[in-house]
Formats: sequence, C-alpha cells, structure tokens
Amino acid sequence: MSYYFAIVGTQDNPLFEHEFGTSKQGGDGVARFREEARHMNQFIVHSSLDIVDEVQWNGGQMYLKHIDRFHNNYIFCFITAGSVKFLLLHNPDTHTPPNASSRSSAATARTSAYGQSASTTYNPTAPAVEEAIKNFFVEVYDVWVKTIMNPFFKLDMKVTSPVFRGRVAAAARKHL
Amino acid sequence: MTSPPYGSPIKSPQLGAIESSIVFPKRKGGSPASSLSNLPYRRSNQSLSSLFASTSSLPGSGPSSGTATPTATVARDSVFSPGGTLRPRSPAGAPVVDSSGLRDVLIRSFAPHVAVLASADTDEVIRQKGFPGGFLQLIRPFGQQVQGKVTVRDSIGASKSFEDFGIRFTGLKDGLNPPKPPPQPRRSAEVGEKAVNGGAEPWVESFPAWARTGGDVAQIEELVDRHLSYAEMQYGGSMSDYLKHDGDAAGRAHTSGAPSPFYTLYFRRLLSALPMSPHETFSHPVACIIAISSRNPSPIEDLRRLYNATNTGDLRLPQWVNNEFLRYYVLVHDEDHDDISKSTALYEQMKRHFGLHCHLLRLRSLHVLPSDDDSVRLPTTEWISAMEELTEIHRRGNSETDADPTPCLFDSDVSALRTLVRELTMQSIIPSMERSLTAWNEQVLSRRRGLSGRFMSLSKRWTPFGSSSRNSSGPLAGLQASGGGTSGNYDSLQGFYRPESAEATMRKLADYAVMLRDFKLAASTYDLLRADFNGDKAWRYYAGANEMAAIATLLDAHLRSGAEKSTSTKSRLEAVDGWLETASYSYVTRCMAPFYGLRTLAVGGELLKMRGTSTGGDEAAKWGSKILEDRLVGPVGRPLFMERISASFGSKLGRGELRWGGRRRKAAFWAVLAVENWLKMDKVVQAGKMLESVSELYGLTDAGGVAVQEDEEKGGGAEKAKPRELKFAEMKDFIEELREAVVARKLAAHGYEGEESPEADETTLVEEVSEKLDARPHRMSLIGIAAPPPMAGMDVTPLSPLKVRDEEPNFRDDSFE
Amino acid sequence: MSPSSPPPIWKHVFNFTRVVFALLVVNKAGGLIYNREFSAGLNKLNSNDLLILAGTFHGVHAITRSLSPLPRPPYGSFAPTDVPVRPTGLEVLESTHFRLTCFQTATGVKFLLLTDPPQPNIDVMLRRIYELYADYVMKNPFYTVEMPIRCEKFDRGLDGYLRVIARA
Amino acid sequence: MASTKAARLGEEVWKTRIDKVNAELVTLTYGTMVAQLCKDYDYDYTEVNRQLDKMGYNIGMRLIEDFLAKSSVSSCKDFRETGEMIAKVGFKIFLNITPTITNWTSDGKQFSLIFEENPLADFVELPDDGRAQDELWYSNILCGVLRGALEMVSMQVEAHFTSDVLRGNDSTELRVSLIRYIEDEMPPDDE
Amino acid sequence: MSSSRPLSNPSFNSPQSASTPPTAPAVRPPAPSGSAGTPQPGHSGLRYPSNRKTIYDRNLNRSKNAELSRAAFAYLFVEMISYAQRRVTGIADLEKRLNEQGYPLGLKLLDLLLYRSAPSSTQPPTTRPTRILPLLQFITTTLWRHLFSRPADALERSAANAAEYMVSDNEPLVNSYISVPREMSQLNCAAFVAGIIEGVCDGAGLKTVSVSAHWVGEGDGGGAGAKEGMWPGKTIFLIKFAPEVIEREEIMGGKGG
Repeated sequence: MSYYFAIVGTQDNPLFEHEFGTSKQGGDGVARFREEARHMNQFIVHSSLDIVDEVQWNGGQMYLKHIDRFHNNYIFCFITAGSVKFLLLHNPDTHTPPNASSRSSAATARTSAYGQSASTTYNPTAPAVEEAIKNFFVEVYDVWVKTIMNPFFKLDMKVTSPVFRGRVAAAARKHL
Repeated sequence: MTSPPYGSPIKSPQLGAIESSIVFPKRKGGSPASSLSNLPYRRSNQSLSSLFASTSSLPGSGPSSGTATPTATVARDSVFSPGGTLRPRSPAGAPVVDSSGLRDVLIRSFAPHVAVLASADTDEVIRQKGFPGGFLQLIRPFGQQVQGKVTVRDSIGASKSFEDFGIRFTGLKDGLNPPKPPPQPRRSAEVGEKAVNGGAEPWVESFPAWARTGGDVAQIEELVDRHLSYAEMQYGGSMSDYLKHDGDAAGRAHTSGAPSPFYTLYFRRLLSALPMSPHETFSHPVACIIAISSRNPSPIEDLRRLYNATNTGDLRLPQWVNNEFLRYYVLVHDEDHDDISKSTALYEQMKRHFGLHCHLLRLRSLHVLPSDDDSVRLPTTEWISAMEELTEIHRRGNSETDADPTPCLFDSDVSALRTLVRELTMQSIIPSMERSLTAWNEQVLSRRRGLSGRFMSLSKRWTPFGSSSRNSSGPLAGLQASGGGTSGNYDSLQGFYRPESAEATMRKLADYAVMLRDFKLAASTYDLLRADFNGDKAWRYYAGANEMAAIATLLDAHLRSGAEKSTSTKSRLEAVDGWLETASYSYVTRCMAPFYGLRTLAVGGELLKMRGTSTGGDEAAKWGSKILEDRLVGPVGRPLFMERISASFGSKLGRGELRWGGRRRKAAFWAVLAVENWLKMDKVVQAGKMLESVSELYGLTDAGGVAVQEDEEKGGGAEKAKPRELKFAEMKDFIEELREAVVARKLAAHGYEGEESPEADETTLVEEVSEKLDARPHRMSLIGIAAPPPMAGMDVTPLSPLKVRDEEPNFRDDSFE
Repeated sequence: MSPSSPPPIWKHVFNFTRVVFALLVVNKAGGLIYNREFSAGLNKLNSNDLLILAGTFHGVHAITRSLSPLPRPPYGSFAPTDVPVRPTGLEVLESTHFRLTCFQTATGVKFLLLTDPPQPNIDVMLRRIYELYADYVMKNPFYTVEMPIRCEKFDRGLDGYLRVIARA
Repeated sequence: MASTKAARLGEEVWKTRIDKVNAELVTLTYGTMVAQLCKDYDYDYTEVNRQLDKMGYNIGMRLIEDFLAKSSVSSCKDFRETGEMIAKVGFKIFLNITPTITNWTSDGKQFSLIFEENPLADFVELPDDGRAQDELWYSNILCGVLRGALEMVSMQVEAHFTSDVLRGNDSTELRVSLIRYIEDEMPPDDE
Repeated sequence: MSSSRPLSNPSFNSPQSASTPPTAPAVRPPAPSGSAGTPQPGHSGLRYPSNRKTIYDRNLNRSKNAELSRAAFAYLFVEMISYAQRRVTGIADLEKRLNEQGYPLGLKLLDLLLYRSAPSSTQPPTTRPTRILPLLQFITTTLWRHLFSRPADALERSAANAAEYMVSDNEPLVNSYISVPREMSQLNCAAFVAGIIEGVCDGAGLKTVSVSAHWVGEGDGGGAGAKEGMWPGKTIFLIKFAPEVIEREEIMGGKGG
C-alpha cells in the first residue's frame, strides 16, 4: 500500500508532494513505489485533474472522494474553497519490492503496472476507505488553511515548511 | 533460410511479456513467420513495397506509391467500379482513414461467407491460367465488392440498398482448426481458438487453408510490426521533412480522432478471416460454390460427388455448423479450348438436375502477361488473415525478381467474374438469406417474444405449425428435437448447441441480420438470446450474444438519426456498457478466449467513440485501457491502442470557453505512454509523431505563451485552464528525455542512412532493425513493461551508430534522479 | 483628575434650552483651522477678524499660562522623569450676551466654543466635540495634521450633535 | 497604586467607550500592508522596518487625540505612570491587549513591554529566505506609534523591538526609552 | 519521514519565485538575542521558539470572535491610503492599489470562513460555493458579518447585463471616518473591500473581470449631492463576472452548491 499525495495549485502546479506507505496492519509507513513511479505518479495525478475540473462543479462538495483510476492507482480528491486540489494517489499493491525497477522480472513489473491481483480485491468506494481518506484530507485542510493565512503566502506558492510536512506525515500515519 | 538468434521479434521481451495472457506460439527458425523477421528490406523491390502501401504515408507518395505498372493501376479502377467505393478498402488509399472508415471496415467485415469448392479439373484450368491458388484465388477478390447497388429487404419489409456490399469467398474448411496438436499445450481452449499451427507445415502449398485463418493476435502483432519496421526504413533517412509532415498528422489525429494507418490495419486484420466457431456463425458458409470445368469428363457425377462430400463426406463441416447452406453450381467454360455449345448444353442439364442456382462462367484459360493487351492484374484481396499477408510479404521478400508476381487476367474474365458474383449475390444468396430471416423471425422470434418463460416450452407448440411451413425446415426439425430438459439444447460436454436447436437458430438469425445490416432486428435478437445462454451456462455463446448485442445496438443507433430512435433502442444503449463488460469477462476469464475479448472491446470502443456523445470519448478510453490492463494485445498493439485512448480522450474537447469536461491532460498522458512504448519498440517515427501530439496537447508548443507565474497574486487568476509549461518537474524532465531520445535516434538513423544509397546493403539494415529490438532502453519505463536482462545476442552486436547512441548518458542514466 | 464619562446625549437634549453659536479650532501654532456656526445670533465676523481673534486668543492664553502661580517652578522638575506640570491658561471669556469657553487638549489644540452665557455642561460638550475631532478629523486619511480642517463628516457630526442641543 | 488604577481605567474605557471591529480584519489588513511593503521595497527588510516605523509615527500623532479624548486622562505624574498608561490603557483600548511592563532602569527612563499575544502577528510566519528572521521586525509599526503619540504630548522617546517570537525568540519585547521632555515653544508674538 | 522524497530534489526547496527575489543588499544586523530557537531539521532556515509554537499550533478559531478597536483599523487604513497615494497617479490608480491590497484578504477569508463552516473538526465543510448566487450570498452574509458584523444591505443583478451583480452597503465600515475631499470626489476607498470581494470570487474559481466600488449617484462622492438622502455614504460594489463563468453557469444550469 503506497500513497502519493500532491497539493496542486490553480495553474496545475504542484505546491507540495509527499510519498508514504500505509501505517495500518503493521505497515512501516514507507512508500513502495517503483523507480518509474517518480514521474508516473505525477503524470497520473496530473491527468486526473481533467476529472477534477469536471466534477468539482457538480454539487460543490469539497471531498470528491474517488474520482479516477489508472491501472492499479486510485485517485482521491479534496478541493479547497480556494480551488486548490488535494490529490491522493493510492496504490494498494502490497507485493512490489522496494527497489523494483523496470529491470525487475516481468512478473513484478506487470503486477505493479497492470496489477489485477490487488485491484480486484480493492474497493475505492468502500465506506472505510472513503472515511479514512476523508479524515486525512480534513486534517491536511486544517494545516493548509493555517498556511495560506500567512500574509507572506502568495497564491500558487510552494509549501516548504518542514512543520507542514510533519503535520501531513502525522495525519497520514494516523489515518492511512 | 537461417535467422540470427536475435532476429525474431517473437524472442523480443515485449512479446514475452504478454505470453501469459495470449499464447504466442514459439515459432522456430524454420517457421515462415519467424523467418520473416530477418527479411531484408529492399526499397528497390516494388512488388514488396506495394504490400506495405496500406501503411506507408510518405509525403508525396500517392496511392499508387511504388506499386505495379500503369496497366495495373488502370486495371484496379476497371475492376472496382462504380468508381470510388474502392477507397475505404484500398490498401494504397489515403494514409489516414477517418473514424467512419473504421466503421466501414467494421460493417463490411460481417459479410456472408461463401465457400468455394472446385473440382480438380477446374483448379487445373485456372492454374494453367497462372493462378497457383486455383479457382479460389481467382474469384476471391471479386467478392469484396459486389458491383452496383445491392438491395436488401429488412425484417419489416423496408428495403435498403448498399453501394459497398460484399461477400467473402473462402475455402470450404478455411477457419477450422488444423488437426495437428496445438504448439502450446497450456490453455488448450485458447489454442482451440485459433488456426495457428506451429508453422512447421511444409512451405509447398501456395495457399494453405490454415494460413487463411485469422483470429491470432500474435500474428497480427507481427504483421503490423513488419509494416512499422518498413515505415521506419522508409522514413529513417528523411527525418527533416518528415517531422513537419507528421506534425500535421498528429494535429489531425487529435482533432479528427483519425486512427493511424497501422491501427487501421490492426483493426482490419482483427476482423479478417474470423475462425469458424460454434458460438458465432459469421464465418460459417452461407452458401457454397461447387465448380466444375468444361474439361470435366463426367460433370454431373462430379457435381453430385462434390455435393455429397459437403453433406456427408470428408468435406462435411463439423456438426455444429448448420449444413443447410445454399449450394451454387458453377460451370467454368474454357473459352480458349472448349466448344461453347457443348458447355451451354451441359449448363442446361445442370439446371435440370440442380435447379436455378447455377451459373455458366466463361473464362479464357490462356496464361496472361502484364504486358498483354487488355490484361488486368488480379486485385489484392483485403480480408486476408495476418498470416496470409505475412506469408505473402515473406514470399515477395525472397523472390529474386522485382516484378509484381500478382497474376493477370483478361478484361473479359473480369467482367465475367463480376457478373457471376453479382448474380450469385442478388439472385441466390440475398434472397435465400432473406427467406431464412423471415421464416425464423416469424416462427421462432415472434413466439419467443410473445412469452417470457423458457424457450423449449414453446418449441412443442410450434411443432405442428413448423412442419406445415414451406422452405428448408431446418430450424423446425430442430425445434422438434429440442423439446428436452431445461437446457436440453446445450451440449455442455462438447460445448455447443446443435445447429437445429432454437438457440443456435436464433443466433444464426441474428448473425444473418447483421450481415444484411438489419442491426435493429439483430440487436433485439441477441438481447433475447443472452438470457437463454446465461441459463445454460453456455459461456462462450453468452459472451458472443452480449458482444453482438452491444455492437449491433451501437451500429443501429449509429445508422439512424436520434429522432427515430425507439425507446427500446434507447434502453438498450444504456445497457451497452454492461454487455461489453460481461462479454469481455466471459470471453477472457471464463472461456480464456482473449482474441474475442479483444475484438469485443476494440470494436465496442470504436463504436462508442464514433457516437461522439459527451461520454463517448471516456467510455471508449475506458475500454481501451481495459484492453491494456487485461493484456489482450502485445507490444505492437499496446502503443497503437494507447494512441487510440489518447485520441478518444482528445475527442472530448469539453464545453465552453473553459473546456468544461475536456480531457486534454488525459489525452496527453496517454500520448506520452504511447511515445514511450514506441521507443521501447524502437519505432522512432511513430514516437516522433506522438511526441508532437504530446506537445500539442500539453500546450507546450503554443508559441508566445506568456509566463504563467506572475508574482502578482491576482495574476494567477487570469490564467486559462491550459498550462503553457509543465509545472510537475519530473513530468517535464521525462518528456524532455523522450524528446532527446527521439531526436538522438532520428539523427542516428539519418546519419547512418543518409549517406548510403537506397540500395544499402541489406544485411546491415537487417542487423540494425533486429538490434534495435533488443537495444531498447530498459531504464525509462513508464509502466514497467517487463524487460528481461539483455540477451546474449546483444553483447556481440557490431559497433553501429545505434551502439554509440545507446551510450549517450543523458538518455540512459539521468532518467530518474 | 479621574475620567468622567459624560451622561448620554439625550440628557443634554432635555437640559438645554439655550444656544450654541459657533466653534473655532485653533492649532498649536495659534492658527485658526476650523470655524463653524450652529445658530444665528452672533454678528458676523469676516474671516480675517476670525483669524485675528484666534491668534489673539492664542497669545493671551499663552500669557495667562505664564502668569499662573505654580507649586513648582514652571519648567524642569526635581526628578528627571517627573512630567513637568503644565499650567492651564485662560479658560472662559464671558460677556453679557455670549460666553467663549476654551478647551485645550494635551496636544495643544484649542477648541473655542461660543455659547449663551448660561449654557451649562459646556465641558461635556467640549469633550464630545474632542471625540468627534479625534474620529472624523484625525482618522481621515485626507487630513493633514495642523492644517485647516475640511472634513464633511466632522461638520455633519458637529451639526448632528450641537443642532440637536440647539433645537431642544 | 498607578498600575491598578490604569488597569481599571483601561478595562472601563474598552468596555464602555470603544467602537469595536473584528480583530481578524485588523490582523489581515496589517498583514497585507507589510507584505506589500516587502514587495515594494524588494525585500529589503531594513527599509521595510523603517517604513513601518514611519507609518507608526504618523498613526501615533493622530491616535494620541483619540486616546486622550476617550480616556480623558490628564498628563501623568512621571514616566513610570506614562508607561503604565501605555501598557494598560493605550494597548488595551486599541489592541485589546495589556503587555507586561518590566525591566525598568534605575533612572526610570527605560522600560520594556513584553507581549504575551500580539494580534498584529496572528497567522504570521516570516518568509523562509534566510534573511527575514534576522532583519524584519514584523510589528515595527508599534515603535513608531509610541514615538509619534508621546511626542505629541511633549515626550521624545526611542522605541525598538529587542526580540520577537516570529524570529524564533521566546518572547516579543519592545524597549522604550525616554530621551527628553519637549519644552513648549513660546507663543508667537502677534503684534 | 524516510518515505518522503529526497530533500535534494529540486522540485521541493526551489525558492518561490512568488515570494523571494532576495535582490536587496541585506545588511546583516547583529544576531537577535540568544534565546533563538534551534533551527529545524531539514532544509528550512526558519527558527522557532523553544516552546515550538508555530502558526500550525494556533487554533484557527481562536480569533474567530476577537475584537479590536475600530480605531486600530482606521489608522492602518489611513496609512494604507496615504502610502498608496504617494505611489500612484490619479484616482483610478489609487483605487486599483487599494483593490490589490484587499485581494489577498479575499483569498484567505474564503478558505478560513468555509473551514469554520464545517459541522465538526472531523468533517469537511459542507459545500463550497460553485455557482454565482451561492457565492454572492456567502459574500453578503457570511463574509460581511464576519468583517463588518452585519450583512450587506442589498444584492441585485444588473438588468442590463447578466454578468453584472451589485452588492450595496449603506455605509461601508472602512469609510466610517473618511471624508473624501471634493477634488477627489470620485474616489471611494471601499475599493479595498471591492478587492476582498474580487479575491473571494477569483479564489472560488468564479473569475471576475473586475469588482469596483462606486458612490451611489455617481459624481457626488463626498460632495454636495451625497449630503442629501439618509445614506450619504452608500456604496455599490459592482461585480463583473468573466464571460466564461456565465457560460459555464448556463451549461450546468443553476444546480449545485
């Protein structure tokens, strides 16, 4: 179970990125993405902005829940009042070796790319999943509002504060 | 001929990667298929390049690029009039077929199949004439399009006429599995699917039946790969002007969603030469031509013999094929040697014995040379299996002469054949199909619709009614017999319905309706069948019914304007999604028949895309990516379908100034995936094309893009949805890497080939291609395609520009830091 | 002296039966920076005379301050941090028909209020006026300190307050 | 004792005679002003400090009138009392806070104001540019205010921050020193 | 946080073009008194007090109902205006500058107030305004109440132009003490509030062409005409939404939050 969390500004620009693994069921909270995931995650998350742009106008919910999927990567979204998007990419894959690269065996590479195995068992709309991720988002939102209240924070500015990162990581540990 | 160890793409990792889902038979060096892979590319070889015409789109190279002599070109036109309708299927046609082109391909792919059974003497005559393939080879191309309008009455008596109606001539047993054991024991069901035999068959027969059977993804992949590699060869040298060209190509591709010629080829081959299977009857013969020649000593007896052979004898089709198809008797008269009066007499006699379904075909038996007056080159046959085309490529590739081996015939022959085809279609096939339709429709469907319950319960009631019916009482006999237990009609052991059973009949009815393009009737019938098949757990049938229910519904919706859509059509349209899902699931998971799964999703996706509704693009893309997730295609299909997905998303422009609901980012993303996969395949030209789309879609190319980042807070507000510059660092870097990779290779290719004369020594070219296949960069993978450790073959590759290129650091190592 | 919060306005409203004629504001330097009439009665003075009046009063006020006897020497003090006690100057100037009351703020601004001699609660009124000054003059971005006062809201504030009284 | 008297006064005035406004409006307005200054002066924080002090001075000159009018205090006995007034009345009635007043020098000319809370600095974190925390005094406007206000009542003082939690210090401290009492200028001779 | 991306990654600690062009020659003053907090781990130079109090430790509702003297705002506003006046040419320019100063407040308050509208600390705020009307209602009630402790006095849609809306305030709090000199009678300092409104709209993704503050009965701002009537200071905020916003509104119909 690996997560990639990105806060995206109004210009499709990442303001904050954070990777982590699950801390549930004895997870060590370390992300298990393959080498390519580095850019892959960005591509996936960026492409799901299309969906966000569409659904954010229906109903005006801030927590948009599960909005998109690419193979075995599930995208959840929370959009702030200021149209900043919290995007959480969740890869339920459990059995990808930490250091797997594109050189790894056919089997592994395929599982993680087209991971049928995990995705069939994983249900992004399960109440438990939605709830946990919602709680994560809500906690991040609290920290986010504190960030933007700072008079020195400008629209679409990157967030570098280690305290902020710490809070996000804590929220992740707590809920995911 | 021997192939270098790294020569065969079958050995290339990408193919390996998908073996688990699709059986890609291991062809040994000797097999025709693999030997193709190290086929020398001779740009000088006209006869060969003409085979690639369907996918070559060099700027300036017109329809007749390369191919054949003036006479031949003229001949084409003379053969396929009324003019123009030739276009969608002309191999040498416009490089880009628009989506409606794909629809034509689709509609015309469901054509009535007509088996051809010629007596030995007939084939002899034709062979002398210069057609090693005998009568079948001669007549085949003329079925592709019946000359003139073809008018059909649909279930409600309304008649529609088509310009592009065609029939498919096949060998009687084409599309049946060869008796030999499948090359790969595992997934026997799957292997049962296809007519692939290991290819160990001796290369003597010029038209082996097995080669005429399609339904093999691996072969399609290989064929398209040949075309691609050829394209690389063609454009390898002329990048500079090519870049510009494919720029617009890319533009078109996303505005019009036009598929690349390679995709079109892939799609067509997917639908060509469908194997015979119990669960669908498209490739079952609707009729059978039984031909004898004027040379035959005992014509009537032979005709009888042949007829019986098809009924009971060794030529009898499997029991799950309905044998009640029309027999059509043809007497081939040898104008050059025999006396017409005798033939005419014989013809009269034939009519007396066999009824009206007879034809006297007057052909000249002399061998024709292209140089002769009024000589006409035999048109190319469109609907051939991938293996057959591969075989042809192979043959020509090896032939010493550059001369186009396509045999010729006389104008007179052409018109004679056309007349035969037209009569056969208009006077025999269509009427008989219409009759069957009406009969089955009334007797089976109307009842079936009347009551909800099980089918058999009704069947008893029909029995009296049925027997009183006139024409070939096949189905009614079936109905009688079918009075069994709940699922009495389904033989779960052998896994098929007997052809007379009501279910089989209804399926046939629906398939006929599709062939006659009465999609409404077809859709409703398939819809009804789904329940029955489901009840009987006849999964393959069930999958088929779902598949065709969806396809027919979409085609139906496509051909009629929204106004006249009945509510039933509308409700069915809503069901389409579920049907496709069920079909692909049953095919792939239950029946391990990935080929059909692929066909279902590919066709369904295209049709949804063509609907062009607000959701069409998304749905098409969804099915497209399912194809990839289920790994139904190989390394060639992967980027092709990625391009399609990109196009599907691209076709969804969104509404209004803000492009609300647009899908540009997704389109761009899939384009990136395609580029990356093309590079893996080392198809630089394709990669280059898609890269253009990437830039276009991400808006990177739009000149004068004002700096997005204004430190003025308000500045942010003004920006439009489309970013001028990618803000995600690693996306940006990755695309940069792709661009560098493409440029580097194009330059390398240019530098290497620019100097050489067109007659560059073949073997080095071969080496380059095959080496590319392995030397692909393993590091830069978006989706982790399996990349096994380099093969031994690689270490000893000769130093070539490619080798140098591989060592370029920026490409290899900076990939992920 | 301890702070005195004035009774609410309505009280004055009923108490007063007499008239407030005019208000003058004189700045530190003795310049007239504001004058406004609230009810007729006084004979008109031309602006020049008003200026002279302001200046003169300012001078007299200063002198009267130096006159006044002090518990301690006027300037400087014993403890260096002890605030020097500032004597007040002339506060009232009365004739049979009007009275001029002067209120000088700690910052040196003088408010001169011309009223009927028997007018009570003058100090309350002056304190209120001071507040109006602090609000509508000193909080107006377009007013420059020490300069003549042109603040429409100040005028309106005074009218609102003093006219009420006058009408009563 | 002066201090309690002042405290009572401050409370009383704040409760009865002050028009209120939402605190965040003030906080955010000050924030946007400081940010604007930083931008206008190209993040030259020493210059920004200067500008803030200037603004404060202007404010002080005006604010003192309001202070006097509302509190109706007459002049104080000595600088200590002044200090108490500033902390317990001045800050109370304008910012609704009472900084602790401490660190008097023996000569009673200097004292410090320690701010437990500072509405101006709510929500604020200084830019992470490696300089702001060493150079910018975010609330420097207060220094100017004291200077301006006291000058209007004839006290020339110097005021500056010595520490600020925004800089990572543990407290926010404002140091005020009396320089001199300004003598009244004699009235101009008219005639 | 071993899972977090390498801090060396340029995409992270690259200086924000928006906030820090550190061009000014920074004369480094003596280091502040010793009690400076130890620098945080990681790449941030920021120090924090030893009690670790940061903006992230401050409850967002803390100052929710806190009050200060209106004077405090008035004086800041005085300075904002005179500071702006020094750098502008003409009234339009001055208003533009005030508007720009208000804009960030809009952006921030939009999120802050919606955050506070959440039913509980574990629930996300109910909905965000995604249509023009809900947004304007948010502005005229929630925002106005918070800033000026009363709702706006009127909200109207221009009959002439579907993209134009008007919020009116009989006496904007920011103008309470301001008298505009005759020679500038056009000027309305509530342009600052207009900026706040613009910030809210743009932030919510309903982009505006402009938001401007106007005296009712053009031309007599502080002037004669304004004396008449019981609301001489009455101000109208004219909100012009961008055409594409109107278009989207039509596409999607009024539905939605």
